[in-house]
Amino acid sequence: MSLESYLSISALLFAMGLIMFISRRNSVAILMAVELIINAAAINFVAFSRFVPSAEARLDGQVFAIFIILLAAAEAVVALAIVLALYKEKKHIQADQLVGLHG
Amino acid sequence: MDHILSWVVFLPITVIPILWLLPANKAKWAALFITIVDFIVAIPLFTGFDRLKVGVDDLAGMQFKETLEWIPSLGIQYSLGVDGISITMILLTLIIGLVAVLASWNIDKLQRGYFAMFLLLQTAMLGVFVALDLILFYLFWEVMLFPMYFLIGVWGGPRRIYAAIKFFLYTLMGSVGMLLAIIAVWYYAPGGERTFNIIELLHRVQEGGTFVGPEIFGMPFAKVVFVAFFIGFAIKVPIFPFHTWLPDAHVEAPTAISVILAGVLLKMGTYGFLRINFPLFPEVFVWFQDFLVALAVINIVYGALCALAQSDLKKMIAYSSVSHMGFVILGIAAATTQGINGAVLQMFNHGTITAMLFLLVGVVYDRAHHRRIAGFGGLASVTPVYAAVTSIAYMAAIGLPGMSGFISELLILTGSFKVYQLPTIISGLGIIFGAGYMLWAYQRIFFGKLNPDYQDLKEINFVELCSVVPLIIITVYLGLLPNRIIVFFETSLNYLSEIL
Amino acid sequence: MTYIQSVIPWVPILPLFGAIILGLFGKKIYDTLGENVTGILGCLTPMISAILAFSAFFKMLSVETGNRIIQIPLTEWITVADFQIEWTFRYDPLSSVMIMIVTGIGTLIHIYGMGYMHKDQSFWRFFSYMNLFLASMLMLVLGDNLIMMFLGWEGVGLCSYLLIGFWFSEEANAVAGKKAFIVNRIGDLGFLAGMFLMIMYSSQLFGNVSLSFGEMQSRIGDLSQVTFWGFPLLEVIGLCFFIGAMGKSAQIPLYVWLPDAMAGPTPVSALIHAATMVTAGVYMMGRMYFLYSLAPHVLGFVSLIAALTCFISATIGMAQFDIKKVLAYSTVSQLGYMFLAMSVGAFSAGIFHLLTHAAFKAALFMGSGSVIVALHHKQDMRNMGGLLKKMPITGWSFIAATFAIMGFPLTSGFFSKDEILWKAFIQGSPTLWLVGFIAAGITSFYMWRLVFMTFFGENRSDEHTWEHCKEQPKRTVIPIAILAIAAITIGFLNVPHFLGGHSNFTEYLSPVVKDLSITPAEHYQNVLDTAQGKVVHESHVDHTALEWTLMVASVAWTFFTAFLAWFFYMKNPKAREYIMSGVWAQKIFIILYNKYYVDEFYEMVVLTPIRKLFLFLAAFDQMVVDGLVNFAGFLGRHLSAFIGLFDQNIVDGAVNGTAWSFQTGGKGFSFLQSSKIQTVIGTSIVIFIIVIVSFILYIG
Amino acid sequence: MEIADLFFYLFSVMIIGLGGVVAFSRNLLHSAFALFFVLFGVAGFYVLLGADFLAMVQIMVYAGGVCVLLIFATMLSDNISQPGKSNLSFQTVLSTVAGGGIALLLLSAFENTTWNVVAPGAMEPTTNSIGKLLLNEYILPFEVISFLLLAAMVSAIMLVKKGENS
Repeated sequence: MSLESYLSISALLFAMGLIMFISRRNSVAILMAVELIINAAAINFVAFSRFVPSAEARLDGQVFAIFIILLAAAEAVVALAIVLALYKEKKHIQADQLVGLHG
Repeated sequence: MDHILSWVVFLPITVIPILWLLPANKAKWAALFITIVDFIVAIPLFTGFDRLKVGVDDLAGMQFKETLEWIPSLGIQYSLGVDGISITMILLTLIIGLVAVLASWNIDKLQRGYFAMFLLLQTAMLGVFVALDLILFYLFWEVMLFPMYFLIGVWGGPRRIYAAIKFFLYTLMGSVGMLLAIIAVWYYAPGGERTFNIIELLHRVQEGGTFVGPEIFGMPFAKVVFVAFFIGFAIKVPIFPFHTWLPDAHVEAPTAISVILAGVLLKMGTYGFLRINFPLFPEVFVWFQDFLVALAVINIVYGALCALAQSDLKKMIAYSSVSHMGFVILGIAAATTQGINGAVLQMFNHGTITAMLFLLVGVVYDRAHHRRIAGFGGLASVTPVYAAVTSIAYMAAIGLPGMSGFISELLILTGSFKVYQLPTIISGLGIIFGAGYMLWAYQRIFFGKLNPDYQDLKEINFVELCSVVPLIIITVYLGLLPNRIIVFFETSLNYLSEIL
Repeated sequence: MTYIQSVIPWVPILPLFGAIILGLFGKKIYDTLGENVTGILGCLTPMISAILAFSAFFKMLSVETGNRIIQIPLTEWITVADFQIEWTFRYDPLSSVMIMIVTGIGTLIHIYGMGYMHKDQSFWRFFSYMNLFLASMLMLVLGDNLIMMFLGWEGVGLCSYLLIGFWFSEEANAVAGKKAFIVNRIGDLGFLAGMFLMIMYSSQLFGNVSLSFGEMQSRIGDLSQVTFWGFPLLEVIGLCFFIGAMGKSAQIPLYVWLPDAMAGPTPVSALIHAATMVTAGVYMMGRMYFLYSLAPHVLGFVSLIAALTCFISATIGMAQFDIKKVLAYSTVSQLGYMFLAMSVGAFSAGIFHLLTHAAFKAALFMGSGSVIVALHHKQDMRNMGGLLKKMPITGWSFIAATFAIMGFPLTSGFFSKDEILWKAFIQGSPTLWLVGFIAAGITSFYMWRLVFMTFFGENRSDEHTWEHCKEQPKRTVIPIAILAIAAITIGFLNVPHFLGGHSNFTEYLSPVVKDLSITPAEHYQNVLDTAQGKVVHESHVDHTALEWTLMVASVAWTFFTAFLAWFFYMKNPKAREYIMSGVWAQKIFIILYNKYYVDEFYEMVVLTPIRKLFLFLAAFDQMVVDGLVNFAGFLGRHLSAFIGLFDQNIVDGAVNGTAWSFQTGGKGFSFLQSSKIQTVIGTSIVIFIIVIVSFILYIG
Repeated sequence: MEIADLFFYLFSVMIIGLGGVVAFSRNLLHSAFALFFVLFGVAGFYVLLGADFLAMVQIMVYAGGVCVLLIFATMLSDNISQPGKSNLSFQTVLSTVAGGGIALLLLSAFENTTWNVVAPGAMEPTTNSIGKLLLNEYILPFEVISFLLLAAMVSAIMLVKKGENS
């Protein structure tokens, strides 16, 4: 398959992640949305690494993808820890009530 | 060990992180350890120093050179080097640093922070004396201010904040002027190609190059830049109108810091004169010379007279160092071989002697917690050893023959007598007043009836003694055989005096 | 020669070691080994150097007069470009005499000091300072160049400061010490100025300068042509050095410190303020006779000062009641004599009087010291008297020394003082001789007054002290006796021609110190003439008859004043009250007793203005200079405060106004302000899209 | 229509479909599980794109680790069944506009950019070359990542622990 097809799929996935991110009230859902977005980006990377012209940079995309995954993992861990801590504190994790930083 | 200078300069700060690993009261041992190591590392500097090389303005003459590209685009290099002028100053800084660590043995507040600042200060001071690049020189100059502000501001006496801020702003004002001057010198460097390297600039000036630049506020360019440099350094020396920060800074600073302040920091001003200010503008220096001698004489007599009137011992010694530094200026202003050699020797001697004076004040301050001369009395009967050591120190300060103070004052007065007869006689009065206030203070503290509440005053203890005794040995040794040290800087300074 | 060269450096260094050892470990030695051992240790080093000095002297005698000037270089001291000063000792007849005086009398006084300072708790400190004094005095005398002499010069000044203020628990002693040091320092400034002039001109003319006496002597000819500020150079240098001598040897303007120096222990007064230190000025002039012989005007000035000092201090001496004050003023007057001799070109006579004076004055001081100790430190003569019975040896040696100082025929004082009076008459001017003559009479009057009041007549001290007053132990008495004998006998060293001798002391000194046979002015004239090649005729007139008459006159006059003293103080004291009761006599006595109010005068003219000046300057420094800085700070603060205020209600007002308008308008967009993360992301992306789309459509 | 294209379409349907479930399902648990399978789809894509090692990593780390973690999180926070509809109609409008806009923008961008791509070469195993790559050129990010993970772990523990004793 050609490069565009992969890119378009990842664009759709990205859009869905974005929609979920904005519309969901539950913090955990938001995290899931983030996961989606991250995966969309990873797909792009791998797609480009596949079709990139220069020979020696062939695998760079994949290495980046690995790093993305690792980072996503780390991010998820921390985010969830926060969420759980908040949950213990406020007994709910509705994103729109968690407005401690409100100006 | 080709990068010896960099080692010597940056060794102290390497220990700073370790300070936080050690328990608080061990910090001072770490500081002591590193200053001793720094001293040992620097020894090849002095043994290997080639005395015959004149280094003032030819790059080949500079010894232990190190150059690294720092900011190539502007032509700024990290270049270090040593010649006659700065070798003794490095020795002085190392000695004073060692002694000051011993003097700050009973600092109990925030010890780690204190010694971190202290070591940073030590590096900055060493840096100033070895830097050959104007920007590097200016960098070390500013870095030196920063720890001093904290050392006075946090660990000082009652009015420390005021003194620290005054010290900081005063010197900063001076150094801002200096920065502008540096840029002016860089931009209008003679011979077209711009450089920050001091030695390169001096070389070009000797080749006949002059700083041609636009008029500033109607005054010729070279004069304005000279005066900008002069003010920057004069504040440090200090010279008459700019000296008021010194007594406050000394009175409020803890003992060890006023030892360093008087021992080394004051020498930076005169070092700046000799290294940058005067050789760069020889013809302006000739125009400025008479005014400088007048300033020097005022410094001597005014400082001595003010010292006579002080009731606080430390303030008195502060004013006495104003007077002694006046002698250094007199020596430089006369620009004869004896004058300048005497001036550099006096810089070294004044460093050691005044350090002794402040250490001894510290000893009595730690016990009696006040410094009013009138408050003491008859201490000699209670603490004979302390009285004996202080009498030697005071005699050295008066410039008694057989002590190093006399040699340098003799050289300066001989040198300046050749050019300015009357001012030298007047500054001779300075010596008499010097004898006056020193003896008057000594008598008020040690002789007379014993002040009742000091019966149980403890004798000078071992740590204090081993910080003062080496200085006494140096003073007496240089008094009898000054050539051991004169030979270091004689060739460079003879050349310098020919230029001026 | 090599013996001398190997021995001489040890003479000053030994006492120095003694001083250092006693200084550092004295306390321990004193506590552990007790007083005697410390005393012996203290006396040991001066004794050895005395032996060395005398042995070098006898060795010197065997050397023919030609090369008696021996230089002993050690190391280089200060070498900067054309300024080379070396550590070199110089041993020649003049310095041999001086070191014999210093070490000889010094050792005797050390032994005396052991007795005197008995049971004083800082016994060891006393000997360490005394040794240090001996070391620096020997350095002064043996130094080959001016800088080493100056080293000794300041060193003795320091030791006199330390020793005067030895019993520092009393404030008065410390003040006296400080006064001595500062007055000396003022003199030293003159000395320094002289040195700088010498350095400047001799390095200008000859390229390098080492200030050694030999070099100066060789260059003196050329230097005499040069002028400085219009005056001939040598005159100015001579004057400067003389100012230094005035400070050190207590001549008129700068003598005030010597009477107060009596606050120190008596051995100190004996050694320092009688025999050695105060003679430094005379030694310096003797050493640099070649300079002074070419500076007649300065010598004129010196003679004036010397005569004045001689006369005034003698008169003051008459009116003092404190035994040591009388001797102090007598020292000042005797120093006046020495400088009188110097001023008329009779350098060797001056040095000879220095020698004899050192002997009898030291004896007098030590005698008075043992009297004071016997009377438990009471120094007022008015409650002494009749001590001869109690203290025979001290008494009789005191009287012998008084004979010497009075100039009793065949005693040392007679030969030296008479020589000076004679030279003053021929080479000076008759008035100079007259002043000296009168002063000699007054000297013998107050000396005999002192003797009668203390040793004869009935005892005026209270019972308790009278019982306890007994002869001092051997250690204190024997040195006095030795010196008293010396005071009598050493006169024969320099018997003048007209009395049959051939003044071998002057011969001995001749290679180093050449006297002028004519008045300095004439001598200078001769030098100028020889310079222009004119022939100079040497006038040889025989004056023996004149010498005899003058000598007889002065002896008669001193006998008469001695008789007067005897008459007033012994025969019928009532006559004394009668004269004293006269109004005029009372006034004069008060003036004399208060030392012409010189101290008060100095206080008013010199000290208070300086005190006012520095108080003003300190205040000035505080107010004006600091004021300027603080004012800048003050200005800064207030400027910022003002700007703050200005900013507060004007600028701020405007801002608040606009802010208020936004406030209301912005309500609609308040959701923008909400912190919900999602809405923020959402809106930003929407805006992003709009921007990109518009970018593509319109620009792309 | 080779086999590869077939798999491509299969995986893309899987990703988009389950992506929609994740995004719009009421029940949080459903979306969690749906996400699990979406990750599988993405892994499939990686295989198609010749990144076999990456696919394995994706499955193990991402699907196995992170997704399970998410499921734990949803389990622990009890209000799973609470209706997920957005509280503000405005928000859904905003999200659709934003999402749709981005999608359209990207797709149109893809259409008219000329990719200078080369026909993909033969697939070869990438594991050891990725390994070599990781430890030579990308050593720094590799080290930093390890440090980062450690920091994340520590902070996670701290966050939770602090919650404990307050």
